[in-house]
Amino acid sequence: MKYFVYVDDEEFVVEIDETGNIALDGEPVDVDLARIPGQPVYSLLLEHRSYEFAAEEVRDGYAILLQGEQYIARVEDEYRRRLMGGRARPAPTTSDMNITAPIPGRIVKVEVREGDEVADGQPLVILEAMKMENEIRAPRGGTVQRVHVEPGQSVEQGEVLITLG
Amino acid sequence: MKYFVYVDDEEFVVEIDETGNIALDGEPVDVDLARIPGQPVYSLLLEHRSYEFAAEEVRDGYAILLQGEQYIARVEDEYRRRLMGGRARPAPTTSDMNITAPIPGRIVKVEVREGDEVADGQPLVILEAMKMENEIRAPRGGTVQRVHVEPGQSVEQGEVLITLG
Amino acid sequence: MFKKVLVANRGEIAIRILRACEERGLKTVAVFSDPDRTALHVRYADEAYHLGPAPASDSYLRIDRIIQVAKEAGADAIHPGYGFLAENADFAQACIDAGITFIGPPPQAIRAMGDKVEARKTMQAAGVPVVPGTSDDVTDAEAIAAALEIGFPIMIKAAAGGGGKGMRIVYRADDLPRALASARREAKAAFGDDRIYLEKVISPARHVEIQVLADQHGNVIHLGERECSIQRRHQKLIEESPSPAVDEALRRRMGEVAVRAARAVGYTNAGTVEFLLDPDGNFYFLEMNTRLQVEHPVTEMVTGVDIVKEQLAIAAGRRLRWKQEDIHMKGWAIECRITAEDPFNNFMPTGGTVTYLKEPTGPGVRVESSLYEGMEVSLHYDPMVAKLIVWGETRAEAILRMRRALEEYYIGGIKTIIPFHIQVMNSTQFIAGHLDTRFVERFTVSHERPSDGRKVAAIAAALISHERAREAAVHIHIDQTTRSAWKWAARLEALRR
Amino acid sequence: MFKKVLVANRGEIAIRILRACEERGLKTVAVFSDPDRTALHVRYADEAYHLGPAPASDSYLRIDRIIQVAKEAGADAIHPGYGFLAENADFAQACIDAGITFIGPPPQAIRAMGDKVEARKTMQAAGVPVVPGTSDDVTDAEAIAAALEIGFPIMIKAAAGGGGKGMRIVYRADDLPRALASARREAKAAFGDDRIYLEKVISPARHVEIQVLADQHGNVIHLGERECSIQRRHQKLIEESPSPAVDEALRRRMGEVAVRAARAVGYTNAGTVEFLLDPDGNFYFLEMNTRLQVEHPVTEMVTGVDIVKEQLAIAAGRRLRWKQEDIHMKGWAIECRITAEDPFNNFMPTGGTVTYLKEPTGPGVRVESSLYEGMEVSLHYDPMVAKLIVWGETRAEAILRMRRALEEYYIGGIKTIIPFHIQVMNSTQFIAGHLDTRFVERFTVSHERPSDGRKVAAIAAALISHERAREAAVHIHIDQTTRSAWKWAARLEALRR
Repeated sequence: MKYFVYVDDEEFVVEIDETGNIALDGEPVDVDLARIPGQPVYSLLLEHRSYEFAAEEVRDGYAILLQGEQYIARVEDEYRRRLMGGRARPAPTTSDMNITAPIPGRIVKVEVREGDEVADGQPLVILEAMKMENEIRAPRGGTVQRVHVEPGQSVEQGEVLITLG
Repeated sequence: MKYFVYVDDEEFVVEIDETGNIALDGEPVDVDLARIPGQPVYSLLLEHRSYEFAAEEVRDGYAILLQGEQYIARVEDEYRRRLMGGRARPAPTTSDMNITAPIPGRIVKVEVREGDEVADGQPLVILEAMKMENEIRAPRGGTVQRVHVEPGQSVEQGEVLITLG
Repeated sequence: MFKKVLVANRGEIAIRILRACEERGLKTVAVFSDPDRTALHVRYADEAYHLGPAPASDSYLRIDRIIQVAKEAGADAIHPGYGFLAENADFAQACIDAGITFIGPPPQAIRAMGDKVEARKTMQAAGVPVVPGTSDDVTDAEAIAAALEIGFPIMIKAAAGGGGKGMRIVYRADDLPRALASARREAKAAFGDDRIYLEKVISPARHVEIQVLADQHGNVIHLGERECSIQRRHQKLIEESPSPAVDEALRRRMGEVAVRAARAVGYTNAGTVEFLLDPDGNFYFLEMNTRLQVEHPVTEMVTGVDIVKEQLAIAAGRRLRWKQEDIHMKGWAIECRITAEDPFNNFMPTGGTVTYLKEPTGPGVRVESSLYEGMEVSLHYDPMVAKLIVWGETRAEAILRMRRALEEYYIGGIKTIIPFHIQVMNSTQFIAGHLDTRFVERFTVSHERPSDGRKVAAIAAALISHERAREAAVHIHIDQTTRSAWKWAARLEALRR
Repeated sequence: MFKKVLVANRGEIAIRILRACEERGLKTVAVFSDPDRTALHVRYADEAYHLGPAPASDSYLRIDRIIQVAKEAGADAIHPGYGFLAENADFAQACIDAGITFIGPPPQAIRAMGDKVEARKTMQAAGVPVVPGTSDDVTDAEAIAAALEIGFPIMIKAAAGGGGKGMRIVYRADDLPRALASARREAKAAFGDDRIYLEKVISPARHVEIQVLADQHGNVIHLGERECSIQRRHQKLIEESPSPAVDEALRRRMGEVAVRAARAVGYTNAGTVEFLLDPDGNFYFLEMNTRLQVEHPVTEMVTGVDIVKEQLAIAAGRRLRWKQEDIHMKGWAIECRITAEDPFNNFMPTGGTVTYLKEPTGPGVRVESSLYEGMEVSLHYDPMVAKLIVWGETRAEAILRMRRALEEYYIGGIKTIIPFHIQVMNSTQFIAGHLDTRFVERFTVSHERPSDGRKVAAIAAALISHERAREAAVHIHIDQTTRSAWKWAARLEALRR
């Protein structure tokens, strides 16, 4: 079975044959995976190099916690790929982007107005949470399409604050 | 609902009414039990005294690991008790007792013969395991009814070695 | 000594104090809010009492309720930990009024150091050097005038402040009005008091503090210094003892001044005098924390003194067992605060359930933690969930050991600042000991991932998917304990070569 | 220094060594048998190689295979840990022959100390006091004759022995033939060599041993003593440093003799000289362990010296960084070995799956452990699964801290000797420091349970049953994270009074 795996926008092809031989991008590799019984934790030996990671199921794949980093690996097998008519890899987003509240809190200040051009890293909103003021900054440059909140308003985690175009 | 619980041959009657009030042997007690999510571990506040224990299901009840000690608590509810026609507490064993191998190993020596009278604590069998010789002693006095093993023989964990009468 | 101690706190510090009591043979009482019912401190104590709902104002800040619980449980002493009621003079007084020993300084010492503006005056009178600045609470207009005189950058501080709340550095006169407004807002929200004052910014400066112990018989000693320059928005992240910038002579001078500061307010119990240290070895009084500090373990590890046990002994009226000359520092200790914050997203606090936990251990490693598997990390309280402390023979060994311990630390389900700490331990600036309070400001968190990480994640995800698919297809429960069959046959061949 | 170190061992000691390498920046290679595929040491190392099936003879004792792995992985040094190949001179030689550094003493030193009878002769010649006894391997008839001359009780020891295997104390002449036969059987099984010898029993005696460090440049120092009198069938259970019976003068005398013993066999690296100490302060050479000891951490905690890192440095040809006068002992350290044995059933080894694990931590606590949740404790290897070590300012504080730490230790799914350790820490004899090697023999493990335990277990079992029944009846999945509703209403009323 062939698996197409996407991690950080990089594609890997992992092939597992019926006798358990494994190939990565066409090259055979020596892999031994063992699960820690009852734990979401695995030990992987790759060409004898030892890796320990925790895995959690997410949509279309797994979140792999490895060496303090979290990797989102989306997995597609060859059947599914054929069904989807080729690569199902998500196209890079160039459309509108919603900036959401990372934690519940209270809006102290809104630093931008609709129509403003903002640069990557520019402060958009000041959110008070856990008794501290937290600056919410633009993750990329763009135009402020819409401001959804106003000072004094309480927001839940995940609530949309600003829409960037 | 009334529960009859047996721990170390001591009987306790625990009554839980519909509003969650709890009585132990007829006396109301202040109890708060909370489970640690995803763990076999509980926190119990009994009259504000804090206990932490791990619980595992066993036949007819639970093994409770508390302060380094394991308690086997057999639980019978009032319906079951009525069905059984009164106390279902097991009668003390006065019948034959099988002495089993606590670990897998090899029999080095059998110290008794059938018909021998043995005292509490007397060595019965020497079992080699983990490169050490382990003496299996009589847990109570009695007569050796049967010897099931002979020197040189390998035994599995739980295999019967001696039957005491 | 006492019979029973109530710990009026939660989290790792509550457990730290409970352990000290346990080791002294004292009975213990924990208190808890709704979300803390299964917290470690509740399970650890001999007794536990419910306080109220999650908000601190309804639980851990309720003086009346805590005193009531102490009476009901028959506790004869209360330890406040840090934060919450630890520097609340009214609470200390309420304990005394209820006939319960408050394990901390007398209320008047808390008050004397609590008003930062008054404290500056007291310290100046006692001959303790303070940072130049406005000596009273000022209006915005006065502040602007004073700032122009002192020069920029300048620091705004809350008169009732502490813990970085209401603090701001301002670099240009233009930014001052906005910063004053924001600082007053934060101070008002945190302390119900929007008075502020200005201080000259000592820059570059190290944050160096002296741990003090004072008994009720007039004996005051210090346990040397801690360097806490690695701060973000005035919240300490990494602390160490000794400081790479302090030699024996400077330690003696700073220690003497700290002891003088403590004496000036009639201090007893454990306390910390914080200083800014400039590159020329000049140091300036910042404030005195009239309580146990988060970072007390680094001092414990180099001096061998158990500070919490000393707090108990002092509060019980015992004399200090040491004279100053008995205190010697051996080796080097570093602490990393483990907070539930995302270092890759501007240190945003994060919540969640702890799904997996593996704590480091082994030689020279100490963990002070509130974490357990299944724990819900609440956004109601401080994001610090644990502390990792290491000791090494030298600073280099301590850094290497900290790196090792951080890499052993697995916390699944929530984001933590562990990756930030690993990057700091690997940074040339930190290793060289070139620290100042703007270290974190200048420090860039790298988003680069290790080269083999993606590859391993891809293989892992494919293999797990494959196994799941096989399980589903044949409807057989595969025993997870048996070894995996995914072994490339060529491996065995390779070994036979 | 080396580039890559192979650790030819398993369990807690493999992890201990891997950590030291990690802190030195060395790459590491682990090896494993079938049941150890997911063991912590495999997951901890940079690389891991499979050795073979479970039996040690097919895996951890396979010299050829281990050397082959070292070559394949490019390891330039091998650390043997303790047990397995640690005192195997042929293995040390095989490493040297393969151009790999053996992190331990030279093969000739291992051989000189390995034959216990030869070692006695060498030590006598070097002026080291030895226990009176037969000076060679003896027949049963000779042994019986010699025993009658030396007097009872008398000790039987295996000439090729170590670790208590093949050892017997015999109190009466009548019991000697049976004991000789049993000892020879055990020695034969353990070492393939049934030679034995007899020694006078020094009784009461303490087991006191001296840790030695020797570099390759002729420098030999000692790190003071450890007392290991708490033994069961010659397996140490509890160790401490310093010994309550050793003062500065005796420490100096014993240390000098230990250094002399090491020099007599051209010893390098870390080693331990074991003595019996009688109540009059006379001490007798028992044997020298030519390897790292299980109990090395207690010495590390009082001296501040990292013994495993010193092993690496010495093996790499470095000079010792200390002279004897630089070594000072501070405070007190105690170690409890955590074995999978049932103290309530004659210390029978037990296996099983670790279903739950909570390790103690906090001030002064160090855990060296191979345990993890989901681990299958194998009966193939030594029953010791972890070690708990504490440090305290005084012996009293160390005991209280050990008690606290033992009570924090939860290991679900397997039986351990933790309850035994708790009882020892609470015993008057241990607290008073009245120790000798027959302490455990005299010690009665109490089967009495705490008075409230049964009551709590009964209530717990009833409530859990009740919840299960309710869940089953209504077919509703009750969220385990929500607080239980079992609260006696009167409690709230009581609080409102």
